[in-house]
Amino acid sequence: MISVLLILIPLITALVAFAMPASGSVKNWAILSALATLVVAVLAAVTTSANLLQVNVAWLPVLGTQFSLQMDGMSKMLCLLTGISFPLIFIAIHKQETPAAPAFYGWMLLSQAGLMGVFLAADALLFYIFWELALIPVYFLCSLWGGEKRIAVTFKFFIYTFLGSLFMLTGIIYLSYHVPGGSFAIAALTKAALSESQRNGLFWLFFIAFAIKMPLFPLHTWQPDAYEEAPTAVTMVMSGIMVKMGLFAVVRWLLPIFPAAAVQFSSVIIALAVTGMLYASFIAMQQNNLKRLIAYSSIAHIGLMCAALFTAQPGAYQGVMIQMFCHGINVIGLWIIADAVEKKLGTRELSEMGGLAQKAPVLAILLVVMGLANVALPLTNSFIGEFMMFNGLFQYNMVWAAVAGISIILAAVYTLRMIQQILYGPTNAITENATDLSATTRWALLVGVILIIVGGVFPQPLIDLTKDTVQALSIKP
Amino acid sequence: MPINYYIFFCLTLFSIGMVGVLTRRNAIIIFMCIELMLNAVNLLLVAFSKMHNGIAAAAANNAPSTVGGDGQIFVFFIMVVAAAEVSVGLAIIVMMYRNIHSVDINFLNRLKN
Amino acid sequence: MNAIIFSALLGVVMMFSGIVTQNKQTITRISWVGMLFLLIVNCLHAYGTWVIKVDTHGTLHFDSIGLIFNSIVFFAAFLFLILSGSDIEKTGIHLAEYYALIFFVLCGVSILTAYNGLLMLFLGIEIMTIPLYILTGADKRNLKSNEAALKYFLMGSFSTGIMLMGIALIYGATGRFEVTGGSGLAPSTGLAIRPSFLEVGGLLLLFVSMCFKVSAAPFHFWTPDVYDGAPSVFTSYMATIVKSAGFFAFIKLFEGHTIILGDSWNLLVPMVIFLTLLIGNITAVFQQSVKRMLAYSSIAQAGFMLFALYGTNDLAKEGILLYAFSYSLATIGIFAILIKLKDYSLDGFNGLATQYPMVAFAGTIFLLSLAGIPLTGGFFAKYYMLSAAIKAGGIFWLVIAAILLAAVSVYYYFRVIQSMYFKKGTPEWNHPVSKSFQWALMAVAVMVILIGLFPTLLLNFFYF
Amino acid sequence: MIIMSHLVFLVPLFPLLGFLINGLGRNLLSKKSIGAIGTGAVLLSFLVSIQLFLQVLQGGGGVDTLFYLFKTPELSIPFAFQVDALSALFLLIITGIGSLIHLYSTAYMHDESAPHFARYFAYLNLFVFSMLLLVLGSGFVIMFIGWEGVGLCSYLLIGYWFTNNDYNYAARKAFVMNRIGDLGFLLAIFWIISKLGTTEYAGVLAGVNKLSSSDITAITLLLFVGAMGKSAQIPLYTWLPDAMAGPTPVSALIHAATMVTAGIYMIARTNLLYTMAPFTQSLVAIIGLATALFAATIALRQNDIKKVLAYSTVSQLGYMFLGLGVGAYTGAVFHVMTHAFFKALLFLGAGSVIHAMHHEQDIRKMGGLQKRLPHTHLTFLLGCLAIAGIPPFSGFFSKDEILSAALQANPIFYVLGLIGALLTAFYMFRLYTLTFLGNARFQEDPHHAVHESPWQMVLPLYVLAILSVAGGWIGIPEWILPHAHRLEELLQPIFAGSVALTQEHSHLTHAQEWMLTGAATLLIIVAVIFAIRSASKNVPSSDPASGFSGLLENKWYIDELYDNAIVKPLQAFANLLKNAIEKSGIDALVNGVGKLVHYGGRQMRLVQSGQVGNYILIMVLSMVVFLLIWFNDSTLMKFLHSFFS
Amino acid sequence: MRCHSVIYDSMSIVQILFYLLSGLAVFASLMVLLSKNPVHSVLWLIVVFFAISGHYILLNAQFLAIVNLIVYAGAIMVLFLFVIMLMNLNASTEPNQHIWMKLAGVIAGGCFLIMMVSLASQAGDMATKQVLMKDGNIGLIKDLGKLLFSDFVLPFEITSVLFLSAMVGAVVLGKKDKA
Repeated sequence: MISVLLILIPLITALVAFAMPASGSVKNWAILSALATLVVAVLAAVTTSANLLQVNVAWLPVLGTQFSLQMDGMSKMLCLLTGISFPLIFIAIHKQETPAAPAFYGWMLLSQAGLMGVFLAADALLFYIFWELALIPVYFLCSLWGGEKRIAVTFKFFIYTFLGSLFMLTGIIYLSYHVPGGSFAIAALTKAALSESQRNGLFWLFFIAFAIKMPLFPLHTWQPDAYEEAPTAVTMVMSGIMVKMGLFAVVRWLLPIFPAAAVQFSSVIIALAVTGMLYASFIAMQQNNLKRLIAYSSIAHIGLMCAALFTAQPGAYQGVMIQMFCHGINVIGLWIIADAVEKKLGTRELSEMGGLAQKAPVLAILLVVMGLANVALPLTNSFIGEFMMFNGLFQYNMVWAAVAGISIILAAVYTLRMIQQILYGPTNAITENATDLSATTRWALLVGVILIIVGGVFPQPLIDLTKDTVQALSIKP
Repeated sequence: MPINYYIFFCLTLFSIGMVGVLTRRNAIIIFMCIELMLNAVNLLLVAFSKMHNGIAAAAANNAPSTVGGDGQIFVFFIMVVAAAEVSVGLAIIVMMYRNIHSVDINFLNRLKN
Repeated sequence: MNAIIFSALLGVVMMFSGIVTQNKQTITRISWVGMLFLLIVNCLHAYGTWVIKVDTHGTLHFDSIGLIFNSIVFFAAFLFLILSGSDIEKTGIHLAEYYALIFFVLCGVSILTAYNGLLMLFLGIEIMTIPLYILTGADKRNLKSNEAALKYFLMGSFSTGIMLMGIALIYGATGRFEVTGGSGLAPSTGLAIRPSFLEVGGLLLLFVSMCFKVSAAPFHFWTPDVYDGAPSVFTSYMATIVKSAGFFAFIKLFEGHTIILGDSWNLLVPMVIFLTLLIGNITAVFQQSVKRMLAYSSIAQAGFMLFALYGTNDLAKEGILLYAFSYSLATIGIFAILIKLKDYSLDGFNGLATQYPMVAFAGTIFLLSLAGIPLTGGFFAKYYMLSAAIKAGGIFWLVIAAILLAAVSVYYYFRVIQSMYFKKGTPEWNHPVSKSFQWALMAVAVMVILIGLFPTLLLNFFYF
Repeated sequence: MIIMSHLVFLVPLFPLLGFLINGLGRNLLSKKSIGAIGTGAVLLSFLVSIQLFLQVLQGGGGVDTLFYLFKTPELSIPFAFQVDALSALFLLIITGIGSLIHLYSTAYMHDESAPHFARYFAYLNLFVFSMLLLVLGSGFVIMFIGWEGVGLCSYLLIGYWFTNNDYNYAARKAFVMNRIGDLGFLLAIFWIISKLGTTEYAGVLAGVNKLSSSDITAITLLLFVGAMGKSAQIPLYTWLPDAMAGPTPVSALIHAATMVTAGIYMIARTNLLYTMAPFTQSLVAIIGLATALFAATIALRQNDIKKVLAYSTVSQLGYMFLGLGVGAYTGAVFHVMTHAFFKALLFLGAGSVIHAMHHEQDIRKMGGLQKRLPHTHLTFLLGCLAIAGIPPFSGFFSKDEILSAALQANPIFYVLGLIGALLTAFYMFRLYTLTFLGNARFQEDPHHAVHESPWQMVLPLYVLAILSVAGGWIGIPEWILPHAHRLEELLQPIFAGSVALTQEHSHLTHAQEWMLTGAATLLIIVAVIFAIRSASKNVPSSDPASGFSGLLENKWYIDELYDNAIVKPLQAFANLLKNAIEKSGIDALVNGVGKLVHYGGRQMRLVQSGQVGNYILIMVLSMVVFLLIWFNDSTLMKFLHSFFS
Repeated sequence: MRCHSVIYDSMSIVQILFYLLSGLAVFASLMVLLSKNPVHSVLWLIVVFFAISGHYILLNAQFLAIVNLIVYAGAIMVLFLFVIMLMNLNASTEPNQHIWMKLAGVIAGGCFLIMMVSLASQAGDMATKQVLMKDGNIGLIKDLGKLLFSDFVLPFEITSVLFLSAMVGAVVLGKKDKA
């Protein structure tokens, strides 16, 4: 039953938030709700009794779909990530005044509910519905509180992803008609009787939807614009959690349902993913816009995870599990700082910055730590994950691994460049009278830093948490 | 009389009506052509009704049968409907004439694209 | 039977109500009461509790799905009257007559849901359309309205001619006024008995004329002009109630009677569906007037409903019910807002959200439903249609095309949402937006969401 | 031994604590306490290291697993420390020299404000911590962690004065070049995992027979790439001279004594693999030799005191790789140790000079400092003698061991190596002469007199001087004094495997050894004298030299070459992707679809001409089409067949 | 057998009449299209209706023949005539449809005719069917009346709705509203 709470708490609190007066109170309300969700998520993560986590309620028996949630290790982890991220974000932006705050927080919480649903749903149709439910609030958030080009950009993003999910819907329906008894439950879908051509077609229908969400090269072009135009809080949600939806979906749905196709097309997808890694890294190298830089680096990281998912290496799966969580934390941390920098300097052009380290030492330290986590330096949380993934990739095909490895170097190049442009060198007119981070932001980031270090030194808990998912994947049919 | 003759004849009338609808610009003429089409249909129906009646009669060796009567009833209904349509249609045409003093359908181009 | 009789009677009643009172309010109220009464009566028939027995000599045949559909349509009509009643008052002076015609149309609708044989089909369609010609031209001073009326009338009667020719040919071949479609033939061989070519021709012509009635491409041309020209109130009535009825009749007519057409049927229908979706969606993209955009979108929606014609399985039947309901609700709702606006162009909606948040919210729900976003009725409607098509099999390419075009539809629906929420401005209103109206809208919106959550609520009628 | 293995974790712990305390308390602590904490931390771990070393001498040692970095069914990485002769030796070098340099820094950096002072010591401690991880790790992954850790610290310390962007570029250059090496290292690790499923040295050495020779070659090559990056070998050496941007003590500790020798440590660790991969070994030797000569030539014409030392470091590292390449592992490690002593000494001496000259680094503006800085002068001279390889200073022994091994491997190696040694002697004494001898070439301003440095700086100089004089005596070769090579005995367990594998060369007789060495020493002394005389006669002018010497002054234009051949093209490529492919390629395509739909709508709505005639015409035509479709349909044909037959 | 002879006896006259009426109808209907003056078109259309009534009589459908004359030729056409007079449309008022449009219309109609005719001519089952010409009395008022008020009483009733709405329509559209 816990899993229902994960959806209900944000949902109800969101509705309340919409109705609340436009005063500071709504912020605290949102933080309260997010913390409550976090508590539940933690409980869910530690609990082991299945019937506490599983929910099966008859919903539309006519269609053979039912409201069924279940949590495996990965869902637990991602719910935990979602649970942690939202309080962090809310705390980080607590000081900023948002116009029409009630609506803002309402939408935010709604999107949280949708995300939770995505990570929990064990029924394909339900999954699809949550998939969209997570998208709509983001659409409104971006279009209402975003940058100046927000409407067009968000619209592109929305239609792009919506198209993808429609493909998925078709796939789901088609699949469910080839299931004896026409059910939507995961277990049933894996038993679908398909000819090879049908199987391959469906595989791509699903994969395109997920690839757009990740986003995977060359379907990524919505992302930098969206990240740049969206309000940073939303960008954090998108890059921290939403992109994980794609990876999650691959693990939860694609691989179990089409194991054979996954193997058959692994080379194509890995080729795409690795190309994307280098492509994004190169662009990030020349990126002068802070937000776009982070966006592209995120594309590169996701590319690695996607590639690792199709290596069919247990180690790689494990790496992806860890990295999904850690990347979420790191990238949110990076966005918090990027936001702070932009708020302080009023620009996101790297060329106009410099010397911030003298004005804001704390910011400098935190940014450096985040940056190092971004280049997967050992003893930061992303090292273990990337190590495992690269290792898996190497076992799959050492040439691809070597090529992908170049992105490690490039990551160092663009991240250090970013750090230098922002922090080092002499101050200039813009950075002259910049101030250091606000207390709340510091606290939010401190949590992130702690998670980064702990995750880098002792990731075992994460591994134990997600072991079952990896085992389930590794069993070859 | 072979039924085909009637079929061809009625189809011809029907098509002529159709061509009229396509080639004339005067709303009233067009409307008349539509009436022409309807009449073609009527005649065809009657012919068919008589055909079926004849077949039935032949089957029941010329005991007079009511088979095929429904065809002519249908024609009757068509006429009824046509009458109603005409009253409404003419009302519309007149209304339009009041406004633009023309019944030329090519002037109906405010609504397009 | 109840529905037919009482709708006719209520028509008369409304006609005379105009003589009894001059107060528009009262007339509207009367219409509400009458509509409610009609709905109840029909439901009574549906549940078989109270039926006026009339020997129809097999010209009519009442089955549960038809009656359910009837009640759904009546319910939609009721909502229509509630939401737009005040706007009908503004249309012209012949208020009572408008209501009378509206009820006559409903009479035609209830004939179409129960007809048995082509004669009643013909009569039903005529009874349904002729009042519409008039309603379309109701705004006499308005040239657009005149033009729309004349176009509608000319093309409508032309298609009637086509239909009659079809009927005649079928009668000639079979000697009966029914579509058997060679249902006597064994589907396997397809040709156990020789098919009559006349019947084939007749079926094709009938198909064409029905396509015209439901505005399926390439016989859709009247739709945008008529919907655009007609007084908005009646546009919404036409686009929802009438269109759904037409669909029902269409499907009822051809269901299982197409063997004679052989494989060409499986080529024709997908072709028509594709054209309808394509033209409807693509053309809607560029429209500046929301009213016209909705006209095109109604064509697009028709394309989706046509899926039910292809895959005539139980899913399709349920689907068409669901679709008719959710589509009608959404369209009536969005029109109810549109009618009150002064400027029908997209900019007319600018800043609606800040002015009337409730209205904007409801409107958003309606648009989402039209776009088929989950948690709104529109999603499950589309879902059913797609599943029906997929289940029937054979046209997966069409499903994909439909998906792509659905994404396009999101584009133009969301443009309205954008102007409501993201653009600055204050809409100007022709008619005042009353509190009660807002609440009514909200109620409808909630209904749409409810259907989106539990489509079975509606479909459970079906399994009573 | 049990007792020992539980002490190990203390060694890296103290610097870590020092890092944390200094890092977090940067705004609270006073400079005094900061310095005390920084130095103390390293000193403490030095004491523990001595303790460990003694136990190793008594045959102690072993692996102590603290916890598991991660544990999965396929692979588990223990966080374990391995103490044996090699690591213990390096522990002593790192912590010993480390603590000296910390002490030195307390004085050298005293101008810095407290927070930055603390930052400096935090970084330094963090470096020591990482270096200790690198050395202590019981497997490749832990080594890699330390490996990247030291890279980070060197990045932070090179860019310590972060307001100067040139320094930042130097720092970035160092980090990125190291990363290139790291990638090689990482791939090697993956390769090992894929073949052996473990990353522990013990496991690898045990399973070495399972590896095919090609595997071994590949692994060793990849590892060597890592070593190239870290130890600044051709072609990845250019970062080291630039790294002189950092404070001088940093150069002494990181870029002379410890970090840059990590590559040698790594190869020494995996010596068995290298011995089994002759191809790699010869490659290592060649690259080492080439680097040694190349860097030496550049050093001949450098006028920045630190640059000279930097290139000499590169060149000395080349020697060490030559040693490794020719299988003289002990010699290489030996040279690491002695080099650590005298190069640290030289750098600190240079630092003392710079300190005294108020951050003047150009030797053309020095001279005649021997009176003003007597202690510095003396120790520096000793350092020079040591690096020049003049007996009985430490450099002589280590270098001699490498050269004799080279001779056995290949006489050409020996000759070239000897030339390198001569060059070394030459440029070192050129440096010495220009700095200390002759008369002053700078105006002394009365306020800041050029004065000898405080005791915190002088003390380390003397300690290191003693070490660089006597450090070599633990490795006295066979032909001078039998069984005096303590170091070889000490390291014998580490290299036993390789020694067993290497077939015996034809050993030179002691007489030949005497002759060769004598001759070599003679040549070196000649070089030294020549250097002193030429340097004291004509001081290099400040205007850019032409011809060959100009080529040398500009370091063979290697930096420019890299810049134009690699960096610029890559940036151009990235720009191409960013602007051409991304903007007007992929994204344009995506938007194009949208535009297409829009255009389609625009066109398609023209069909809606508004003319009833056209509408009906289209209807009729499509009716005809429908009929046609039906006619083409097979049912017709079928029927006709069934009808006419 | 006997029925065959019946047809045989009376074939000649009937056939002559058939061809006569048909020719007249086709000619007249063509004239409807071709005559410039609307009034003439109306008159020609009336001719067509008369011809068709003739066919009805030929087919022994007297009731329909009469109704056709009364309703169409009488009421409806008079209505048309009346409207045209009211608008005093004459040849000059209607400009010519564009030539291409005319051509296209003719071609389209022609194609349609060809398709339908070929369809019908290939309808094998119709090839041999004969139409019972003057015999058979289903067309008589008595029988039709019976049928109309027994089986088709409901549709008959329902048509009243049609007329009601038509009436209302006339009111709504025709009545001049003060505004």
